[in-house]
Amino acid sequence: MPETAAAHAHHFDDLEQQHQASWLGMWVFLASEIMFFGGMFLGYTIYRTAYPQAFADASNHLDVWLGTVNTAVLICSSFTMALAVRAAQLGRPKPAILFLLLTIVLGAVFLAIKFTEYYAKFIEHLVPGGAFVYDDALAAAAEIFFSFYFAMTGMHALHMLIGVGLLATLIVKTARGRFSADYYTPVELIGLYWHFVDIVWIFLFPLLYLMGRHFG
Amino acid sequence: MTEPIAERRRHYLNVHYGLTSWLFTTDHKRIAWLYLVSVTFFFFVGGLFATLIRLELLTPQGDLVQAETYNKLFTMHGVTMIFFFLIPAIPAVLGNFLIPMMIGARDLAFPRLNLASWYIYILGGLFTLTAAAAGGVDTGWTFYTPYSSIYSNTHVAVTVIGIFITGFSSILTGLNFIVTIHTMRAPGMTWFRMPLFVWAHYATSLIFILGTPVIAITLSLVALERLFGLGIFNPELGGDPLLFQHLFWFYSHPAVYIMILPGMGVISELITCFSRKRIFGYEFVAFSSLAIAALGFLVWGHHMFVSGQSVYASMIFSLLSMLVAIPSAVKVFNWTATLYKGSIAFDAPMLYALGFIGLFTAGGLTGLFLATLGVDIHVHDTYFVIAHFHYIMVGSAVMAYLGGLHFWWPKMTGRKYPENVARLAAVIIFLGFNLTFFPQFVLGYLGMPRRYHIYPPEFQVLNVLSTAGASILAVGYVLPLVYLIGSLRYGAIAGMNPWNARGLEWQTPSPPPTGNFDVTPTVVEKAYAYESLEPEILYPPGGRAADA
Amino acid sequence: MNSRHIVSVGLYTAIFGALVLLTLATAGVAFVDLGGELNSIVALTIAVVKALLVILFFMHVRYSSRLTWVFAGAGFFWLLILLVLTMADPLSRDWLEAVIQ
Amino acid sequence: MAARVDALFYFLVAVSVFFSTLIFVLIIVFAIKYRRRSENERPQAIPGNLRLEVLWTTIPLALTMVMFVWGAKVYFDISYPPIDALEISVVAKQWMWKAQHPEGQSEINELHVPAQRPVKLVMTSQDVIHDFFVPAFRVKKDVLPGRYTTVWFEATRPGSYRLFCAQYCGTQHAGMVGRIVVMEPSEFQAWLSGGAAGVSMAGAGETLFQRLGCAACHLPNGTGRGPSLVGLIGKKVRLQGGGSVTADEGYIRESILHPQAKLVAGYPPVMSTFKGLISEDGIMQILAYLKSLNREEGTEGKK
Repeated sequence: MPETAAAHAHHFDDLEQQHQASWLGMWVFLASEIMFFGGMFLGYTIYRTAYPQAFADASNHLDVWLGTVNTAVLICSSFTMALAVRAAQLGRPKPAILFLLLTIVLGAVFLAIKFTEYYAKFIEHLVPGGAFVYDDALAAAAEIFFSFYFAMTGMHALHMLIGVGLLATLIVKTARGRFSADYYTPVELIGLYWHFVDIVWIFLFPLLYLMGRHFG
Repeated sequence: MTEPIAERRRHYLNVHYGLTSWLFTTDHKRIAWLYLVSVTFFFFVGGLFATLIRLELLTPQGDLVQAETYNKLFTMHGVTMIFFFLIPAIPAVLGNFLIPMMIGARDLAFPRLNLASWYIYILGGLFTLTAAAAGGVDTGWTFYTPYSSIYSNTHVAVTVIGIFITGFSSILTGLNFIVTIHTMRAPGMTWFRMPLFVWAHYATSLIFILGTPVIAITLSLVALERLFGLGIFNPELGGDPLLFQHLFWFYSHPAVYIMILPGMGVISELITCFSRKRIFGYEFVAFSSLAIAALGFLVWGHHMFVSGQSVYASMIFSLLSMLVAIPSAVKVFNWTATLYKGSIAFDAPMLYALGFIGLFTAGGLTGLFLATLGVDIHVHDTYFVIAHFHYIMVGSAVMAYLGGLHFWWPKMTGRKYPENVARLAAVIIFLGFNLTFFPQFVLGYLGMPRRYHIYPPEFQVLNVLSTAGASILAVGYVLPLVYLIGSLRYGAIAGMNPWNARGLEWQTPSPPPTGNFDVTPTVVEKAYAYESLEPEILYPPGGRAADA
Repeated sequence: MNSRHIVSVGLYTAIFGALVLLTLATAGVAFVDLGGELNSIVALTIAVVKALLVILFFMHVRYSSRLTWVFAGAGFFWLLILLVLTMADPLSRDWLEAVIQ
Repeated sequence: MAARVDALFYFLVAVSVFFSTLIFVLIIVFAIKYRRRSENERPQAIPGNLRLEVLWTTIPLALTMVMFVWGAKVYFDISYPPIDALEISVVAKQWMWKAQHPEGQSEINELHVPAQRPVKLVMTSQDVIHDFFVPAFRVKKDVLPGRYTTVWFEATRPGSYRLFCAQYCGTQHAGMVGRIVVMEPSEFQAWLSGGAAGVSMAGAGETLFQRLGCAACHLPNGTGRGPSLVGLIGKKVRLQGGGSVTADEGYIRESILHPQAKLVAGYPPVMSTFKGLISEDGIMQILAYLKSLNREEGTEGKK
């Protein structure tokens, strides 16, 4: 039997079947994730239709430059992730590790900027709940906006944190030589997950940061 | 009497012993047992709540429990029965055990994920049980805002976190089934040769993965609102009280099909086996499962006809709801036609199957009352609704679950259950069920609202009838618990194929070996080839291993 | 399922460049009042294009089997069902009053 | 209306009984006729029949479409209050029903209405979602916080009918019940004029309108800092930043509590919220007052 480092699990016929199953499984999971975020996108849509001015006004309280920078950071991280998968496909562990590290760093930068923004909102009393202060008669609907802001970006940040953790395990595994040009499925799948998180942000950015700018 | 041969043969039950061999198993058959034990536990916990509810309703006054206790009882009854019993029951027990075997695979695609699903389910269950033990929750299983998000003083957050966690167990199970069915079918097992049980589970899995995440995010938003003061559903801020209902029913209506579709899959297996006939209209039955799953996502607004939803949206939802009736009717007609010119035997599983068709017909037709706009206004949120969904979820889904459990019991354990007692239990359950829930249709039409622990005296006679039925039903449910456990020790050895059934799961020994098949079978014919004496399956050179 | 397609560094870089440009474009155009809901439409169109680029190239869907397309599409399609059928309610709530008057 | 709901209900019962009987009889006949007589029986396979499949797809489809159209018609009429209906305000709260008549009488957990006259209830909730359900009239409607919903009925016979809260609303949900007392029109008039009715709703609303200082800005001739409210209810209003909205009860309520949410075009955003300063009953009274202004304007216009 041609035993390599990449032996397939006993219940599969071969490595190809195992790879197909994992690939499909990840896509099914991502379809599920779309619906998870979808519930919040629906709520956002309903309230933005009901309170367009309050949403525009509240949106202008976000820092559009930090938002844009963060979008760019996340796109860079998707790029490095794609290159990491490519290195893994070609069976080159060293560049793979490098690109995975870069992806983690970019992810960390994103989270750092995000938490700076959260902190600023905390100082400005824009966190919903008892301490919410909004010096405008639009306060009520603005509080709804910030509820969505924190719920959506919070869930997104949580996904980022999980992603960073997964990437760290990939680095360890790559360094230990677990992957080869024949078997790199985990790198590929976590790459899919990372790109998905990027896509969520691609929609959050205009919906949260940009919708009211032309009034400002 | 006990033949030692079966004991000597290695199978999935005797390959390892000890608690850890169960808690760390990745064998789908053993995981099915983990689920079987846990859902049985939750079924009897939920049943206990139901017993107390029915006892309280014997009299119009609230003389057994206080109002707040009663409200917690029906909430906990709904939460346990729906999220911890009905949703996992058939898929996670029978589906887990059978899907790999039915398609000729050695396991599910992701065995460790499968085990993780069970642990996640248990973790969610612990959260919810903790909430129950700490004083319970009183929002109703529907958790309508703003009552759940602002006004209730009970343990809402812990409960919804429990449901949130359990939701991931559903998603992962669905994911596992979909991938397994797509990638792990044995040679020759084309889509149109698959048993309808597998089709039904495929449709169910689609609902798992596309619906469950919506309830997960919705309930976590309610938890965030309670814990951190987020204001997403808060009407004080201008929050729309109907938003929660839309999100909730987007999942919770399809969830009804999560409960009933796998049951329909079971019934297709039982009807064919005990009438020795191919299923009438295989393609129609298969596609009706997918149609029910897909249409099921388009009809949630019929829970909101009196909620203040737009009249026009209600009309769209009513029209779409009517359409779900069609694939359901198609199934019933095809099952009935399968009986025609068959060779019908009345073993206990068949009694459950025939009972299922009757109760599902009644439950489905009364569903039309609720989809019809003008009538729903009157019967909405009354006992008519309670009766209707118990006909579907208990009358149909639980009957199918019990029928399936009896049918595959010999495969799971290698033992037979006592046939006559089982037939008696099936009849008791059928009669008890109808006595419990039929009076509730009348109560609802007369106007008795649901979730009332005190009620006007004119409703008492029907409530007493219902409680009397419930006590019969309770006996019917305890009986199988006793004799099935007993059969583990005293049951007769079953043999490979005690029912002379078709389907790959019957072509491997009972209980099956760890990898299900000693040699991967090659399928050469459609499902349910009951007209031939022996099933036709090709095995590659080397042949199949001798069975017990 | 997915072919073991290896995308060239050049193509990845081009996609990356396009994504950055689109990000700058969407941020820039947001400050211009296009009138009515046009701002939202432009912003969302750009977001959809960006998402498609990521899905097709970074996530290799362009080189993958039809089944991958189906499941990638199913998530978005179901999201559309959720959005459209729910929005049908608040958007038509006032119609009845309009008919009465 | 109740008779129309019942007619539809009995149609559904008839369809259900027919199909249940059909299925039950078929199952029983097949089960007996084709019972297994020997262990070696191997019946012929019948893979299916396209004609039958088409038949039992189209017949249920046709029947359900009848149900849909018929049901939608009834629902539509239940949702449309007649214009000449007697209007009564209802405020629900945990766990009681408060009703106020235009003439000023208010009642708790009881509602007196005349027979043979359409009655329209405008309802809102102070806390959670409730539901106004009178089984005898076949009407039911959720009562929502932050929104107005309406329900209407026309009682045919005098008597006392049960009122239930049908949407679970907390601990004493089952105690949130009451009765609808239907009286002969003449008796109802007597009931209205008897007792210490005092001020009419519109009158109470006018007092509030003055006391809260609304009148200072909302001058009737439109020259004030706020728009004139005379003849406003039911009109289309142009909004700041484009778009328009029908000034219904919900819009007025929103404008009192969240004044800047939908500003009328041409007026500065200077009004502050009256949240906490006015109760749901108070808003209902203001609404009654504004509606009375509508009527006055209407009669003046005719003159």
